[in-house]
Amino acid sequence: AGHCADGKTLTEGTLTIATGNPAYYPWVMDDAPESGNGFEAAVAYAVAEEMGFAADAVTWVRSSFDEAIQPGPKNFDFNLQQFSITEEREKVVDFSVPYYAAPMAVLASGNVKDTPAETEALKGLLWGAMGGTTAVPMLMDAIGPNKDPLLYGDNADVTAAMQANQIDAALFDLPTALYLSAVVVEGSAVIGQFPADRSENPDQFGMLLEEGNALKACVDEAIMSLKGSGKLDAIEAEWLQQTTGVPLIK
Amino acid sequence: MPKLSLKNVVKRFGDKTVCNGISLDVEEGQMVCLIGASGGGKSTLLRCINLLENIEDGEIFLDEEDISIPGLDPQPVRRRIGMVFQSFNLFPHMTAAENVMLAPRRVYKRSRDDLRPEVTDLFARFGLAEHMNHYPDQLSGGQQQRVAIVRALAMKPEVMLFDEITSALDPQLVGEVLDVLRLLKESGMTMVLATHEMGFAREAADKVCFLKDGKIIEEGPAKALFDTPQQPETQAFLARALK
Amino acid sequence: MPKLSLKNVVKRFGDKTVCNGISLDVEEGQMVCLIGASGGGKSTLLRCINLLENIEDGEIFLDEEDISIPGLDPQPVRRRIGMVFQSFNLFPHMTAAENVMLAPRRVYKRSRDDLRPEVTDLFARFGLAEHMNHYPDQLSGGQQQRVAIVRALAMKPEVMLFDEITSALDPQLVGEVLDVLRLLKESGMTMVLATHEMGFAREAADKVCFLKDGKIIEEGPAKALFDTPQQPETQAFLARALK
Amino acid sequence: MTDQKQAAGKTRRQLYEDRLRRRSMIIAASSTLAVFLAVIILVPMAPGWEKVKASFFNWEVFAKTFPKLLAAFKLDVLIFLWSAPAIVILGLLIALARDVRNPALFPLRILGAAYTDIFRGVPVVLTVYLIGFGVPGLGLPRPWNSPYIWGSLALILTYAAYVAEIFRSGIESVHASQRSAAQSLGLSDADSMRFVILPQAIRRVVPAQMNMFIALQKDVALLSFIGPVEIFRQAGVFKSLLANFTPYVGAAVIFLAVTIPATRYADYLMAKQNRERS
Amino acid sequence: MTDQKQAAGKTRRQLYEDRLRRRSMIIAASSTLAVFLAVIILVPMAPGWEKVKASFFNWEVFAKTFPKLLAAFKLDVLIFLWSAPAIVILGLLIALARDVRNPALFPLRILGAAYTDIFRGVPVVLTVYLIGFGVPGLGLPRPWNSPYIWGSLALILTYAAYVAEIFRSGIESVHASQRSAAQSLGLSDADSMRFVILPQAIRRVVPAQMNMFIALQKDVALLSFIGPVEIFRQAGVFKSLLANFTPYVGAAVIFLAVTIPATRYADYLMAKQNRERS
Ligand SMILES: Nc1ncnc2c1ncn2[C@@H]1O[C@H](COP(=O)(O)OP(=O)(O)OP(=O)(O)O)[C@@H](O)[C@H]1O
Ligand SMILES: Nc1ncnc2c1ncn2[C@@H]1O[C@H](COP(=O)(O)OP(=O)(O)OP(=O)(O)O)[C@@H](O)[C@H]1O
Ligand SMILES: [Mg+2]
Ligand SMILES: [Mg+2]
Repeated sequence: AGHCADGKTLTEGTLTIATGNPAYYPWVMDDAPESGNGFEAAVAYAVAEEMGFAADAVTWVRSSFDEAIQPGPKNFDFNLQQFSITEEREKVVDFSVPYYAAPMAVLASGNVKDTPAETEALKGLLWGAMGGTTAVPMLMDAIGPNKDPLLYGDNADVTAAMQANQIDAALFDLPTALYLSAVVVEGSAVIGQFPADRSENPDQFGMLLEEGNALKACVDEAIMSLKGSGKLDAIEAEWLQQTTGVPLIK
Repeated sequence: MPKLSLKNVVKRFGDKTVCNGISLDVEEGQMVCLIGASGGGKSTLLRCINLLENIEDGEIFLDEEDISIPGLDPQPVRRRIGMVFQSFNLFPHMTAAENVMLAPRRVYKRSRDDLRPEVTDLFARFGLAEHMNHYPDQLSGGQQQRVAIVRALAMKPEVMLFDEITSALDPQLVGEVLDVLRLLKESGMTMVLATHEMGFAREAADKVCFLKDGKIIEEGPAKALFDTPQQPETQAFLARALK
Repeated sequence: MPKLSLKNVVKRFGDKTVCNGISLDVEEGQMVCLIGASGGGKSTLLRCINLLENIEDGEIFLDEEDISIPGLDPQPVRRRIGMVFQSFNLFPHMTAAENVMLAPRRVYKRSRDDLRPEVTDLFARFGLAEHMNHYPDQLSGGQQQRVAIVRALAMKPEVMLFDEITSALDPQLVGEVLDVLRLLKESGMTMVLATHEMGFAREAADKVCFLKDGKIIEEGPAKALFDTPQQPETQAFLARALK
Repeated sequence: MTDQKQAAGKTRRQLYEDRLRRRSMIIAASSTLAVFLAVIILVPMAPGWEKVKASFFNWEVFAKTFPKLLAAFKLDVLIFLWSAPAIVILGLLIALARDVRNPALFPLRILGAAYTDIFRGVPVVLTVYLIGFGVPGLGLPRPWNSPYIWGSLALILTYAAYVAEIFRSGIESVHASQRSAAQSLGLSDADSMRFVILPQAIRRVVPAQMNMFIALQKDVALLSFIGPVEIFRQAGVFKSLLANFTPYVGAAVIFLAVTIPATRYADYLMAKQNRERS
Repeated sequence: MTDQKQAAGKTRRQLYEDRLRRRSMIIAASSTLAVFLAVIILVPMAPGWEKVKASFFNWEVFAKTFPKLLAAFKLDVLIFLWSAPAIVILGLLIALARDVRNPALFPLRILGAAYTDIFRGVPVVLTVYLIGFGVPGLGLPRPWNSPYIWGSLALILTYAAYVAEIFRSGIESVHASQRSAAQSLGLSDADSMRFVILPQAIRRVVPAQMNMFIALQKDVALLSFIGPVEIFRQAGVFKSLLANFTPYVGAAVIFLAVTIPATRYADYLMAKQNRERS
């Protein structure tokens, strides 16, 4: 570390980190990133430390997806809220190297939780997904449902639709799917996951920075260093559930 | 047996008593004229007879049947009583002919084709033959008023109420319209007029009532009332009006 | 030198020629009456004089100044010409007094307090003293018309145009209003009236013009025109109107 | 009849109206009760009621989120308070531009028409994004690129188009003879408009404008797309976080508490004015 | 003057009007051009223009997303087409309920007032969630729990409240003497309303209702909260995936292509009717 970030942050001497409003379990616990609890909160503090910022030199702000991608200056140094790195997004903003590779998983409602984890069987279900995420192209490419999927604004709406029996299944990143199945949607189950290498664009989460931000090199360096030291794996092990029990989709 | 009979009719708007105990008998085929200064209550009284206003007290009889019973369905009564208003109240979104045919069509369920000959005839009688398909805004005041009369007559009422129907007409047309009233009278129509045409009232009316402040101050045969008014108010009014 | 002079005025609405080359001179202090059947173009002619309508052709002179030049600012002219309409056109959202004071306040920048004495006086002269603070909807037709006259007079115009201002009044008030017109005439006001009051026209007018289909068919001193009309149309009209 | 009147000290009409009033009270009370009971008894019998109740009418969630919603509502009120006057003024100007009769000012009419067409036609979201993100993105320095400023401007521009259209319909509904009467008195066009036409036009369109302002009050929420956390965004955050729709019910309660008294008061004022003038 | 007329074969008014027309054309053309040039020249000089252009007016993105947006727009059209008639009918019924004069039917008036107050006051989002998720959540079987059905119902219920209020203002603006005239002919109250009052009332509120229906067309987007992928959701998905706001511009183009001709045509119809009748 050292003084890589000197003069490159929004406010000298502090690191301004953005997350979603709200920030979801298990990425941030209790919508309180300041606590450092939750996977992304912990990663953020670890990265900050690598970059030479003490915990009290970190300021949290909230941002919506739209604010993150608007043209013009940003009010954060970097932003992490499960942004998937895609080619198109790279044209507008910068991403750090990935800090997590999330497999996509199928959350199925109680009525259909016995559906086999096979593409053919999954095609026949009524599908839902969160509109603004990479789950949508994934769903269309990898499963190609017979009926047009319904798309929603956030997790809560998807799960409400599932509870109202308007959809049978929905695609989420695996940690979210596990959480929703265990806590939110009664009787549901995670019936399968796509191996990370299954699609052409494996879903990898990166930290989002303003296009051309000089800080990118420092952030990348910090993440690489966390990866190298095994700290990142340790954080993942602490905050994200074991994901090995979910069958792979054939 | 009077065709129309008012007994002690009282009408208030809020605190203001506009008809203050009016009694009046109109025999079949009679023409009764209401005269009096502006605000005397003539228009209001006609509206009460047509059940457009609920009276507070008193009774109104048509053919000895009490039509002022609270809660009575007013529509069958209104069909038997035609009314032409001071301001014309034509329906601006319909042509003259549609204005006239609407009520017979809806109330008597007659078709347009069925009605057309007699309506055309009525229009012709009132010098409106070429205006059947004009909208009210395209007609002069005089023409509008004549359409309003035709509209009321098309319902074949037993009693007609006229509220200063000549006040917006030019003298030429006043003559024509008064001629029509004479004709109507000869055909036996029972009529009540609120009017400022003293000359006509004197010549054609069977009975004239002088209204002031919601009361009939004096009533009597036209000639008698005009020539030898008894009440000082009547004398004062006639002195001004006839000068 | 006529106060007001029309030369060959032409006014069309679309294809319809409503004034078809009208020429007329009104001398200072003269009262000119326009008579004629409904639709003859009387109201339209008055509106043209007040520049409420653009004329297609011809000229209008006020004190020898051409007021019909296209593009001329009409407001200074309109201030010098008062107009009272057939239908009253009072402003329904203002009391009678506010109706009257609006134009002097805005045009001559006079304050309400400054105006009050003379407005009160005008109201009193027209028997409206108790109605100054009533809204038009609270007034009878006759009262509304008198307020409209007061409103025009409050601007102290040099010429007054009256468009059948008595047609909605009861006979008692017609007399009063005509008295006021006589007074105005005595005070030297130049006036043009469209009227159906043949009796009044004959007695008070200096000149009478008979309009038909947008043309002045005949004009002349009142007595002469009424007693010995020259044109057959005039004779026919007067025969009906005076009967 | 007359004896009856004497007996009761009331005319038969009064008696009739008393009876009618009593009957209608009974009908009102019993029908309301019936509907009420039906909802109260039948809905909870549905198999999913417990779940729906937990999702939408969760007292615990309500109590927890309500204070924060109320705090967020302040921002709505502020934005409304500074936008509404601007909307009225701009809307009025556009309506006046569309009413211009001088042929030399014809371009103004065209501009007015183009304005209303475009700003009503373009979705508000786009206007909010384009002005709220686009204009600051052109490179404005810090205090001037605030989403509050540009977001409000987007709302103002959009709603002014709707409001202008309503004003225009009001102006056109005032009969031409009123304009004639004003002009014949020598009033300028501006004075005729200001003192004669507009007061009548505005009175006629009050209900339609109330409609617009109630809608505006709720569309203030669109500003949340570009950042400001107002009551809807706050409710949305709670909804996402708690996976529960009750916060929206809380927001609805707050809105109703404002809009119902406002509309009732406007109705009352209108009725009073009408009574006074006739 | 008269020679001049002879010379040109035109009256001086015609000459004047020709001149005026020419002048106003020049003013129109030059002022439009000036504004246009100012925008075209000045905006691109802003430091951030390139970025804003890439975010909002990206031709590549536009071309790629437009066909899909157009396809999604079909759903908007469908929802609009089945909701609009229902809204008009329900709105009219509520307006009529609020106009009832029979004291025995007084409860109907109260109900009508309560309906408009509540459905205008409650945010549409809540109505959409409550009816779109809540009602199916009560336990309806598959084809009957569709978000299309219940979402549309939520829209219908909400907009009917706004539309009813506009109808009511129209009905009240028809002068009482028209009702008197109709009644004096012996027409029933229903016929008076249907043939005399309503035709006049509806004509007067056409511009205000146009306003509402343009707004409705855009609020169909609210249905996307509960699943249906209409044009706004589609634009939002593209926005997220491509990190670019251009798809919203595409959506705006589609909306303008529909609303501008529609409003122009409505204006034209109104003007034609007015001309014909006077
Ligand atoms: N709806 C109403 N509410 C309150 N007062 C009213 C109403 N209708 C009429 N009045 C009042 O009742 C009185 C009588 O009015 P009405 O129109 O019957 O008189 P009128 O004799 O017909 O006068 P005119 O010759 O001017 O027509 C007037 O003072 C008027 O102000
Ligand atoms: N704005 C207008 N557009 C088209 N035609 C009009 C307009 N104003 C008046 N007219 C027509 O011009 C003719 C003359 O109308 P005007 O009102 O001047 O007659 P008038 O002599 O005043 O009749 P009345 O005695 O009925 O008032 C009528 O045929 C009328 O239909
Ligand atoms: Mg009367
Ligand atoms: Mg006239």
